[in-house]
Amino acid sequence: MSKAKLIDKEFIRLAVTLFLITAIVALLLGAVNALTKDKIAALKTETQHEAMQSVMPSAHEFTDITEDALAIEGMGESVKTVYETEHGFVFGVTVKGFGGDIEMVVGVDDSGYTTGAVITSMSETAGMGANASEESFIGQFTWKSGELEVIKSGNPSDNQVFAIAGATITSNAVTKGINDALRSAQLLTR
Amino acid sequence: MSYSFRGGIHPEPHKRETSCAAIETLPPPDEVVIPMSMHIGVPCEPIVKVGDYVRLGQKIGDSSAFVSAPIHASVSGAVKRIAMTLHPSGSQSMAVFIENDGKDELYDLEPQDDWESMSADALTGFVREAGIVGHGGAAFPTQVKIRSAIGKVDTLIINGAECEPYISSDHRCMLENTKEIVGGAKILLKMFPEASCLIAIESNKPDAIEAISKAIEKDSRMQVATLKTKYPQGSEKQLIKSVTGREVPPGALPVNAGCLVLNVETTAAIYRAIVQGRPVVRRVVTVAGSAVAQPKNLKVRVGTPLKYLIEAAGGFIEEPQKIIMGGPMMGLSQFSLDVPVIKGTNALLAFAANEDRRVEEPKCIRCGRCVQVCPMRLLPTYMYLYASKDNYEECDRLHVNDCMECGACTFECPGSLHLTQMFRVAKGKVMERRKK
Amino acid sequence: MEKKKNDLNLIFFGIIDNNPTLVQLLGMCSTMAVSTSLENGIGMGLATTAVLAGSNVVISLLRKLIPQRIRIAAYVVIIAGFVTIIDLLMQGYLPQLTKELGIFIPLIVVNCIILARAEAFASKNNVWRSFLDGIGMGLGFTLALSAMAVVREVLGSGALYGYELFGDSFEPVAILRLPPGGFITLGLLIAGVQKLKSRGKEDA
Amino acid sequence: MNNILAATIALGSIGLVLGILLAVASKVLAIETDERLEKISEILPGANCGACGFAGCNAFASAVINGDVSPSGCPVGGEQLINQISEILGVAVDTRKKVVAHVNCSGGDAILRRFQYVGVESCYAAARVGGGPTECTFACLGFGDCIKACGFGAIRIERGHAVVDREKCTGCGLCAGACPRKIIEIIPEESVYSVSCSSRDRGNITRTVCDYGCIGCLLCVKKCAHEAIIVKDNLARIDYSLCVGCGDCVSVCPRGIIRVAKEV
Amino acid sequence: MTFTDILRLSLTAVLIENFIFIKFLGICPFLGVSKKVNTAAGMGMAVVFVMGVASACCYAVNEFILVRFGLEYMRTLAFILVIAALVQLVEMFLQKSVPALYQALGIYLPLITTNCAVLGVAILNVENNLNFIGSVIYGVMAGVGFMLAITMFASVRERLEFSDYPKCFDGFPIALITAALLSMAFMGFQGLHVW
Amino acid sequence: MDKRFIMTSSPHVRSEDSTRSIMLDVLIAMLPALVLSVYTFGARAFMLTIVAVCSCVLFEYLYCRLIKRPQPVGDLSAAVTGVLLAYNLPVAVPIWIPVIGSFFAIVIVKQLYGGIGKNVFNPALAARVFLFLSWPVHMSNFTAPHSAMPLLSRVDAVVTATPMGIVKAGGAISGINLMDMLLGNTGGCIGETSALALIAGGVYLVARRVISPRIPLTYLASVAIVSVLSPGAGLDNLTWMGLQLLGGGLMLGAIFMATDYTTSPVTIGGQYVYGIGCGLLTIFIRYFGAYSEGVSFSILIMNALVWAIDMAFKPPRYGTKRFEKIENYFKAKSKKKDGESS
Ligand SMILES: Cc1cc2nc3c(=O)[nH]c(=O)nc-3n(C[C@H](O)[C@H](O)[C@H](O)COP(=O)(O)O)c2cc1C
Ligand SMILES: Cc1cc2nc3c(=O)[nH]c(=O)nc-3n(C[C@H](O)[C@H](O)[C@H](O)COP(=O)(O)O)c2cc1C
Ligand SMILES: Cc1cc2nc3c(=O)[nH]c(=O)nc-3n(C[C@H](O)[C@H](O)[C@H](O)COP(=O)(O)O)c2cc1C
Ligand SMILES: Cc1cc2nc3c(=O)[nH]c(=O)nc-3n(C[C@H](O)[C@H](O)[C@H](O)CO)c2cc1C
Ligand code: SF4
Ligand code: SF4
Ligand code: SF4
Ligand code: SF4
Ligand code: FES
Repeated sequence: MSKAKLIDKEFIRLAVTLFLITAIVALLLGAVNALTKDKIAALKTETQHEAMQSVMPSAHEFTDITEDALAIEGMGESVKTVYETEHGFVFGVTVKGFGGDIEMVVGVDDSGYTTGAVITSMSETAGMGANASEESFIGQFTWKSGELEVIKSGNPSDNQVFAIAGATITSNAVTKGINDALRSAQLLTR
Repeated sequence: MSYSFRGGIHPEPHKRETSCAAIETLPPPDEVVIPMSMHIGVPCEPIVKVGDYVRLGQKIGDSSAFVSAPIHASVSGAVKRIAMTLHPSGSQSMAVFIENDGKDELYDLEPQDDWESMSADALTGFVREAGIVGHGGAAFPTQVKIRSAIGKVDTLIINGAECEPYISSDHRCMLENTKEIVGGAKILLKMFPEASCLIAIESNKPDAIEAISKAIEKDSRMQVATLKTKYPQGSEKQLIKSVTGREVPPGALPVNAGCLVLNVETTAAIYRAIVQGRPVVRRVVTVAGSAVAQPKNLKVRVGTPLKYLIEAAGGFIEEPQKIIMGGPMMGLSQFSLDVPVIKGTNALLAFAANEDRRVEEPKCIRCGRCVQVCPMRLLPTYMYLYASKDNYEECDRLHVNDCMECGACTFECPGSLHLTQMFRVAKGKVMERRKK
Repeated sequence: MEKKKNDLNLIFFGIIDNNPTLVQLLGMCSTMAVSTSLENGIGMGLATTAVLAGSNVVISLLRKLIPQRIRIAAYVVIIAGFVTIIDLLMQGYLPQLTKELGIFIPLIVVNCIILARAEAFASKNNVWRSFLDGIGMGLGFTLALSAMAVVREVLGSGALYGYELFGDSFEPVAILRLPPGGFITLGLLIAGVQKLKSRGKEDA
Repeated sequence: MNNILAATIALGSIGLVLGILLAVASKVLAIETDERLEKISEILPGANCGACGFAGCNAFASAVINGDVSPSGCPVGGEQLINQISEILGVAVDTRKKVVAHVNCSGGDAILRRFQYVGVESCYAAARVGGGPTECTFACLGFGDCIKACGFGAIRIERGHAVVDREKCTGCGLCAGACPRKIIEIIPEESVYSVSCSSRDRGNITRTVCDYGCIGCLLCVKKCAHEAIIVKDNLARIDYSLCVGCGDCVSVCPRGIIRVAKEV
Repeated sequence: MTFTDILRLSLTAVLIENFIFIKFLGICPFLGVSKKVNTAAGMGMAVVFVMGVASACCYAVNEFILVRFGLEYMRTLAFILVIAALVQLVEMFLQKSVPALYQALGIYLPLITTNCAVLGVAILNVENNLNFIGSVIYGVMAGVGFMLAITMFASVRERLEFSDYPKCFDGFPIALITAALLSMAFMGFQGLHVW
Repeated sequence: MDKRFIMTSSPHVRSEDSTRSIMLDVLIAMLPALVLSVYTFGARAFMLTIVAVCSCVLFEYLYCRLIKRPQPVGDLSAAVTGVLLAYNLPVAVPIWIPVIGSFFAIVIVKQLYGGIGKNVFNPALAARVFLFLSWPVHMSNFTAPHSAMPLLSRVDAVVTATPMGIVKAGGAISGINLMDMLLGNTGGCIGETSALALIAGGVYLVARRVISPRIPLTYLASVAIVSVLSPGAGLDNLTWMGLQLLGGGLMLGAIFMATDYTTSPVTIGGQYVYGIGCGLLTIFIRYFGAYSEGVSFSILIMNALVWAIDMAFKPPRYGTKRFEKIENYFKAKSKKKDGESS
């Protein structure tokens, strides 16, 4: 087949049509993106703020001190972000759960007590690890301090929490995250 | 150590009642019905006419086809009728009806006293003239079998396994006709000078083993092989495997494994034909089964309707449900007692109870027993599934045609499936497919 | 008038007779993946409906202009465009739902229903009919998703549209929220539809 | 605005490049294909959904062309598609006269049984046990091997013997091949009368075992003005090339087996 | 990429997050082309191949065009375009140059364009921040997981022909129930931790 | 009365065994485990077993009535499923658990596929996994031996670690006693704790020729070999192997569940491969999985491969060379031996 024949009318029609369609669609998308971009970004910070607010309802101002904080020796390894507030710190923590990463936000006040914790994202098994976000489990992590421990039965002491039945791995992971936050808060207040 | 093969089953033998009882001779009936098809191969044409007088042993039917065996009168008397009649196979077949004059006028062949100096070919000719067919069940013309084996065989196996339950006719023959069996074997060894002869007997017949061993003591070319007692030890391929370790390739014949297998009574028949000049007109039949009053072994004339055998065995003690010609594993069920004994008939059974455990709805539970017991190493449960979906291509791929219809799988099946029958169907359909 | 009525029937055709999920058996992945709750199901269903209607309309408009040989590529681009628009809008206005549906929003592109309708219907029919077909098929998809989601949410979480239905004594069948639950529910649902259809046939 | 421009250009050029690539490829790599294949592929839904059991529409199309599957195999396309495909394939409009299957047995439950058969539930299998349980060895066994063979659901068992539904029957003859007793005959659909018996037994035997069977009495032969009936081997047969459908024979048959086939 | 990383990625893709049984990607061909083991295996092979190549191409497009120009939001469009063209190119190429391979794989290729699994793997690669090698490994291994699932499933489906289910379960329903049971068995691989 | 004879194709006799007699044997073989279980866990174990058996039988009966199939209840296979399902439950589960499990096992897994012989997956095991995935809390609520359980009322979480659970959690190995595990004096499901009782049942089944020892032995052997070669938890090789063999549902699975006729291969070679496959998968899941038990999952996965295995390991065709060669080799060898000994 000769080169000359290769580039014929049909050929141009194909290439150009595809180009036109793609370009027009891209143009439109660019426009839509321009419209929604800010909104999405705003939404992102808003959700984040909401989560932080919910673990430390008394606070109003959150300052990002992640960079400085993470430079401190002995910071909990799972701590990813740190915000300072008027009453303490809010940590963004990511731990390895059963089915993947568990992301949570944990508040610790100046006296070294947790003010609350929420799970913002996880991929644990429904009916098992996924129950971690239920109040009956995550609620246990309010007003705790020191090094926390998971138990399966018996009477919990102050620094003990009940495991989720059938999901010890998840329970341990969440507890590890909280412990990391508590330890980091200690370092920061010192 | 006794010889064996993989697979097989151990059915209840039911041989005790008959194996100790000496063979009784049943007087010929007033009329015999001699079908012109008593062997595998081409049926014979009658060579007598209605009204002819025939003598005992006179040839009354023959065929020019290679795979065939002539047929002889089993009584003396007048030919009354030549007509289609019911054959044990269930189909209609030509038969010669002879009115017995009770005189048993002989029409013997010439005894061949000098057989030792005769050629194998000539001897085989006498085997044919005597109308010998396999007595082991399949009734294949023995002459054909011998002819095609000459020069190709190093092992001659005389089959005294008699592995089917209930039957003891071969067993009794081995005890009572020892001389004829060994004599027949000697004739065969003459025809196969380079072969040695093994007389294979299941371990549950110690008296037969002893009798035969004693009779062949001095012959270095003969030997008794004791087989493990299990079904289907007597089947050609399994027997060859047991005693020689050779497997007959798929679709091939025993000669391909260097063997010739003949039933003990077939061997005796060869002796009788050549040394005594007697064609096949009698045979020993075991009459047994739960509905039979006095189970026994009877020597009967070929062509005797079954009802005479039952009568001789004391009739029925219970209403029979099922009548079987042959063994319970391979035999054919019958719906009429008017059909005659033929050359291949080795037993007549009558069952009163539901001995084959028929159930309303057979169901495979995939227990795998059929696979474990199949002596041909087939996969009966899968073949059944495919066959029941009419997928004969897949059946062929699973080698359904290797199935010898021994019935071992069906015997074992706790789900009461009709496995063997399904394979019979499948084999037929596969052959039809291949022809296309 | 007659014709108009016919056209509107297209919608019911898609919802019932020719339901893309339960009858045509297309778009299985998202059906099973996102039907763990009614909210997700409806969200996904409507998003897909929007894409379906949009792409059907555009493809129908352009059906004479697109060369045969690259038609699939062209359709795919158009569909992808709509999907991205929906995706961006949802990210902006329904962040929680977007997170729940995750990767399955972009995957609307490859939902076989959409391409199938583009090929089988929009490329051969006028704009209005294509639009109705898109709406019908989309609603059919939504309906199937919702049906599944109701079963899975009620039994699997003891709730409907997020509202708790039963007291504490109800112990939800968690497996319904897991992948096996998706397969089972869809299997039983389609079996049910087939049963109904065959019964309808026998009656007739 | 910059961003939008970047988007347009970037994506546009991806589209352009791919478009060119595809265009070039389709030229360079072009190969001969069956014209019909392309045509059929074109009218197929193109969803490549796999619902037909083939790997995509093209695979289905080639299967149709090879005759491995009927055009109705695509569940998505509907009737219109089937017609279109048939058109492309040029499936000739059948000009032959329509034929249908007819079961030549009226016995069924009315035939005496020789024994109780137990075993594989198929005619083929039953026929091989003792020659079959029916006293008449030509009779329909009623296990329905023909039903299994018929792909159109045209056969059913009625009063113990098989009956063909002429509406559904396509005359493909598969049933006739499956019947072990070879009693299914393919006859012109317009033929109304048939001797629904296959027994070649002598009349006196037939009379004792079956209420219906043909006894070879020759009354119909004598009655037929068109010499369309002959009796051979004790069995009457209609020669359909001669039969004019007058129905004269019906009334003379003492066994009442020359009947309107549809009513049998 | 250490060996452990590769192992982890592979096991994740094949067993823990099996595309079919756990992630619900590629169900249409899974249900559609699993009536016979041979066809299923062919389809599986084709998917492995395409998913590997698509992972590589999409990685390139993402890295060198989308990220560079800040066009991440165009991901879906760009990827599907690349995949569609790719599949078509591969098909044409095979048909012309390696007819034997085309005979084996070719007929499955068109089906793959509209298979969630391929676009899914491309998107997941980006979401999981995999580098080039990681993307390709994940792509291939996810394909292997698909192949494993579909061939296993096909071998069970061949058996279903002999099962005796109510008529309304004919076809997809019984296949789906079977897939559910298989998926239950695969749940046993959840939380696998070999590394 | 009907005087006509019955005609069938040969053979005309059959062995005594029927589906029913086989299932009865299995039920008998499972008794020792039940007795020991009642001794260890109290009457609630018995009660749950009865509930499971009754509901299995009832569901089978109802389903077959509903779709107008001949009643299979008499073959006792549903009862076997019921017992095995109960054996796979912790003794503290609420009473509705076995009922729902029975429904899933009998209706969805077994009868939907056509009943006995037709199902692809092991009904009892599939039901166990179903229950575990649905109500993990109940299904991992194990009680210590001899902790008196109420017969009928609700049991709140009690939770003892099973031996396998302890190992998985890296817990105190000292709490594990192989003798206790042999006798069933540990936490676990109703029927799985006493290896001894299960082995006794297995021996009975083998002696009655209901099962062949091929699958159980290859299953156990492959677990044994891998575990003895790669011990863990600081134990010596043999103790670790003992722990793996006696712990969890392995004995129950290997003897009673991997051998289920319908869902295991019928070819001899296939049975070896199946046993080894189950063993390796079990060890794999136990070593690397999150869940301490691998038996149910591995058997279910192997269930899916049964036909493929059977077809791949068909016995060699009779009379083909390959087999003959091997056989002749052994024959020659054994002949040589015979010669030497005489
Ligand atoms: C399918 C499946 C899903 C699981 N999901 C989780 C989970 O989400 N979180 C978890 O901690 N463990 C999960 N597991 C692990 C087991 O439940 C494991 O036995 C448990 O974590 C041990 O805790 P236990 O000591 O409370 O039984 C899962 C196991 C399986 C088989
Ligand atoms: C067509 C045909 C040809 C045969 N040819 C021979 C033969 O040449 N030599 C031989 O020994 N047997 C021959 N046989 C007999 C078979 O090997 C076998 O002995 C016979 O079928 C009976 O075997 P059975 O009692 O094991 O069923 C032949 C059989 C058939 C059906
Ligand atoms: C399953 C089966 C079992 C058999 N059992 C015997 C038997 O016990 N005794 C016997 O002589 N022949 C038996 N035969 C027939 C033999 O295979 C073979 O045909 C016969 O021994 C050859 O000798 P013949 O031609 O003299 O009959 C059996 C055949 C089959 C297929
Ligand atoms: C040796 C043996 C083991 C069995 N094991 C099981 C089992 O593990 N689970 C089960 O549901 N049924 C079992 N059964 C009962 C029955 O075979 C089972 O329900 C079939 O799967 C039904 O098709 C067993 C039966 C036998 C004979
Ligand atoms: S012996 Fe019967 S029940 Fe067992 S596998 Fe074979 S056919 Fe099935
Ligand atoms: S009848 Fe056929 S399949 Fe059955 S055991 Fe005998 S040889 Fe094997
Ligand atoms: S098989 Fe063919 S000829 Fe026979 S009834 Fe059916 S359609 Fe008619
Ligand atoms: S017509 Fe033939 S195949 Fe049909 S039921 Fe009668 S005997 Fe059987
Ligand atoms: S919807 Fe996922 S492959 Fe069709």
